[in-house]
Amino acid sequence: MEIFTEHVNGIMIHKITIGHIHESGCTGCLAALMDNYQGIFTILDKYADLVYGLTLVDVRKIPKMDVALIEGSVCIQDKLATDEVREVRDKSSVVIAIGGCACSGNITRFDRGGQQNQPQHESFVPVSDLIDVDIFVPACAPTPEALRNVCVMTYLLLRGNDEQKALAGMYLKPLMDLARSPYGSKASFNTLMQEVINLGLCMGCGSCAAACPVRAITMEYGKPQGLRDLCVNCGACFSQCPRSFFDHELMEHHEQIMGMLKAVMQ
Amino acid sequence: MAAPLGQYKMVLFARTTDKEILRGAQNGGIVTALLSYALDTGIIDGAVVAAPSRSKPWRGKFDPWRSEPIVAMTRDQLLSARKTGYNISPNVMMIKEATRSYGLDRVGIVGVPCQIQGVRKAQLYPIGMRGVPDKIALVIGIYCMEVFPYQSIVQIVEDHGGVKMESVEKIEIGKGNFTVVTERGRTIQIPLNETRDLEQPGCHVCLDYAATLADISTGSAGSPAGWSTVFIRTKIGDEVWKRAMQAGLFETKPIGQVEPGLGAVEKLAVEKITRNKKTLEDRDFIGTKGLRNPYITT
Amino acid sequence: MANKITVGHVHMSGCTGCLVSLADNYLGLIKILDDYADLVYGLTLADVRHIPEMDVALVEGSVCIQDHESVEDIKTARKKAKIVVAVGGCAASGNINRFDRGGQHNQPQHESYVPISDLIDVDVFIPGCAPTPQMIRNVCVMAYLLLRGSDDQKALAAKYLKPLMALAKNPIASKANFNTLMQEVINVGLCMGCGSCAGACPVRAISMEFGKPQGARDLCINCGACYSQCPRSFFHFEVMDEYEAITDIINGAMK
Amino acid sequence: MNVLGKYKSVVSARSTDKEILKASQDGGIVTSLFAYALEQGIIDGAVLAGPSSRPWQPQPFVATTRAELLKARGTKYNICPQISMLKEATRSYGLDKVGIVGVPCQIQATRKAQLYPIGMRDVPDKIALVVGIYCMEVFPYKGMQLIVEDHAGQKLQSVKKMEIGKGKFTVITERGNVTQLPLKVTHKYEQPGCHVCLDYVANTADVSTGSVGSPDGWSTVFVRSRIGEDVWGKAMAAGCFETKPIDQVKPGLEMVTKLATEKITKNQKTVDERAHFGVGKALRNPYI
Repeated sequence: MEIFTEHVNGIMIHKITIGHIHESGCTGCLAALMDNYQGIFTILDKYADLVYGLTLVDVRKIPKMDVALIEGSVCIQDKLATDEVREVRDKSSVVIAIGGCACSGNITRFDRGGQQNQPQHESFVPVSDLIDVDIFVPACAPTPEALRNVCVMTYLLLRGNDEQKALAGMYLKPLMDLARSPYGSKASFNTLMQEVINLGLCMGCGSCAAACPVRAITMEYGKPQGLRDLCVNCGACFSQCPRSFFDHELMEHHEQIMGMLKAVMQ
Repeated sequence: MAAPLGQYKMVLFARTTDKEILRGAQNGGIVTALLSYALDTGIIDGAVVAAPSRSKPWRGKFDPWRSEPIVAMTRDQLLSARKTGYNISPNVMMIKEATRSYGLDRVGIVGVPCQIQGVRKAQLYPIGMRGVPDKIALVIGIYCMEVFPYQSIVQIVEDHGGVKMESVEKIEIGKGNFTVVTERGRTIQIPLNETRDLEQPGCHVCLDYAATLADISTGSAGSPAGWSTVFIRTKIGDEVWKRAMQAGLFETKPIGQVEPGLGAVEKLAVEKITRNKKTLEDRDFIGTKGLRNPYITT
Repeated sequence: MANKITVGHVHMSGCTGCLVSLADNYLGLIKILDDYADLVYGLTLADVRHIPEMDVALVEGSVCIQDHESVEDIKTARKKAKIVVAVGGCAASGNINRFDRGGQHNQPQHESYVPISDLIDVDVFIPGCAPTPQMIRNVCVMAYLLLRGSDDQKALAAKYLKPLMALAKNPIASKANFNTLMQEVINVGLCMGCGSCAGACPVRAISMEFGKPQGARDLCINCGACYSQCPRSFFHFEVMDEYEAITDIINGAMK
Repeated sequence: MNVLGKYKSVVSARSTDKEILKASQDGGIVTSLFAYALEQGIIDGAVLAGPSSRPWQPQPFVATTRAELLKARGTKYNICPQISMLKEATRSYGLDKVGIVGVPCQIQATRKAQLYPIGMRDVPDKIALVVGIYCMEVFPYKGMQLIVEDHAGQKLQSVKKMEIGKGKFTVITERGNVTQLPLKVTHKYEQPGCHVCLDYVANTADVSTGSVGSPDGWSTVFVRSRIGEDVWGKAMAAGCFETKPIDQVKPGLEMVTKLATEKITKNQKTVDERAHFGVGKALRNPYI
């Protein structure tokens, strides 16, 4: 079967239901999702119905939904937050943690409490410490393209034909493995050192330096050197590194996949 | 878990005979008296105590109610550290420093039960505490139901109590109330269930009320106003207490005679430990995956 | 004190600071070597070329995976020793070797250093850079009691070493640094601001802000002392309740 | 896993631009391809490996004019972190159509940046031309310095050109002194990250080129993707290159296949060995 077709054949019958759940985050991930501009309208027209979203949808209780995009980390001292996260896991079939806070705790790792009217809210954990998360989209803020790709691929995974399901499965597999790996939810520049450089996998390509949102990584003698006081623990460097995950079979067909993604967004 | 009040050789009510200490003391002035006696007799050559913070201004000024650990080596440093601010003072951070730049060989330390656990762990597993195990000479524990982050204290006093931090003379937690006494003598009582939420979360997993691992532990629970209930727990504690008694430092009353007695202490300890045990169990169901229990290593 | 146990000091990529720290027990070390342990292998200390059979191997330093000999050495150490103790931050959690990128003269391609628990099963961890003399002394005495002591001495030693053995099996401990302290203690609501981490930090990277540890992460050298010294990383009541008895035994053994 | 990857055509080629050929490594393919694409507006800038403060240490830079392109000629054989400039090119340089040249692992990184742009905002749609170069291994700067200064006995500043080929590491100085070292000597200084690389001829590039398989002064060029075919076709039409069919050229495609197979089998063995590196413990395999 030729799973890497450029053109998307057949009309899409019915859309998936998608919800955006806002935990302790800065809404930067939602803004990044919206930075797809017309792309969002294409997704909402053709592929997904938004059934839950802060201020976007007038729904009080979390409904049943196919895909839940969770943004932000969870304060374990805030009962509402932990109940909400547990409810999201019950109510949705695919849970996607978007952004550094939901995947690896990001800057909320540095929370110590002491903020007005809830000074004892001091412990924030990434979502995957509390519930089983299916897909990670790390980085602070996640890029619009990454979110678009994951949304489209999840749609294909749930509603596509067999070839599209296989392609989507293959594309999403590394992000799913990241969600279950021991280092996925603790990613920071240290992970890049511990899991790539110290294991003799680094070849000095510079992807981490480019991916770092706070420009904490410079390349010294061809190897990444991180300013750890700048590092915000978002995990972009580790996930962007071609030696953290890399599926040769998928990457060889990069052209067709890019073409298909463009076609899908027309 | 051993008995809620832990092992002890002796327990009694006591109050210091040193009027100057008694005047500013929280209860019986036991800690300050013991430490200043130990300093004079050379049992310790310095003590880590919680004193009003001098190094870190907040909102532009040094709030005396914000405590910070210091290494006290003179009597008046000890006197400056008498009041309990009920907010976090990370005393254990100074025990290695005391043996380093302060050059002490016999270090005394005062701490709440979790800090005493920290000290004992530093003695048994001195992973980062070089030279500390043999230099801890006297460990005094104080009873503790919970501790508040400093901002919580500010919020309780100023928002719930409606009083400026600067005007506070004394803070006391007891008999179900968070009592704030101002300089002009006004007392405001805030029910504890109102401040329950603002407690430090780390305290909700603590299974020790009366500092069971200290040499000597003391607190107001169970004793009449102005007195303290004192547990003598270890050999060192016993020796130091005997010498202090011979020097006429304390007047004491046997435990049986005075209400409300040891039963009150036990009740508080059992209440705290059962409540915190329940929190520990709840942590297993906070999500579908449990949060780590520090007392069981995977 | 029945017959002595055999101890070896295996030196991988480290600065010999751990060996110096062991020696900083001064007369304590002499006492251990007189009554409890024979040093059967040690760089410059014992004239032995190949690693012999031994009861306890104190391994210092991390392993460069590009250096074939050191990988073989660590494998032989595992085969030849009953108990392998990872002494110091390098062996336990990679310490400053985590920052190695190679480029050093005559072997510039030696650039990847892993703690020994990434390559072999380690029995006991002694984190910290440098590990304190008292910590190594305690582990040596307890190892002796475990192997040669009476039944209740064996039980006590096993109880004392249990958390350090759990550390050795805990994948988090082999990657410990200030981030771990945040992720494993503060973020899961266990920190009570006692200050043990600030006290334990060898480079004074941790200050207590508002009663909570604040780490200068650029100073942090990944030694893991803060995480393991924290009473909320491991804390066994059945050991800590008998702290007086245990300290008496150790001091007694050192007399 | 065919070792040469998918390609639409392969040919032996040389640039017709004399100025480029003066200091190019082999056929001057990369520089003249980018020069042509720049002129035609196919790209408005390219991430290349240019000079830096230290002799023979490359530094990635964004070239937007022909003059800057010429500065980046000649292979440096040590690490140049190209991708670190990839996002920057779309940011402070404001490019919309970015060209990039890189060794196979850097091409893999570029494709990953396009497919999984986790930290690469706006990059996927702005990559216009990806040119790969053949690569057997790369040396860290200090390793290369050691080879040149200790083994070859030359001052790094005095070196005019370096070449690896026919089992030799050749160092040519400004005054024309040629020193040749057997490749065996340099193996230990190779960057460890290269020993797990399973791609010799940049299988996922638009166009990939290298000296192997073509006579001296010529390069073997693979045209792989639709974009590659389009740009190469236009460049050929504009007379930028003179070409010879690959089967009429010595040593031809078999040499490329031989070297590719040799590299990939050697590295695949290393990847497998890492699976049981310790005693019952494995080193992480990045490809699973």
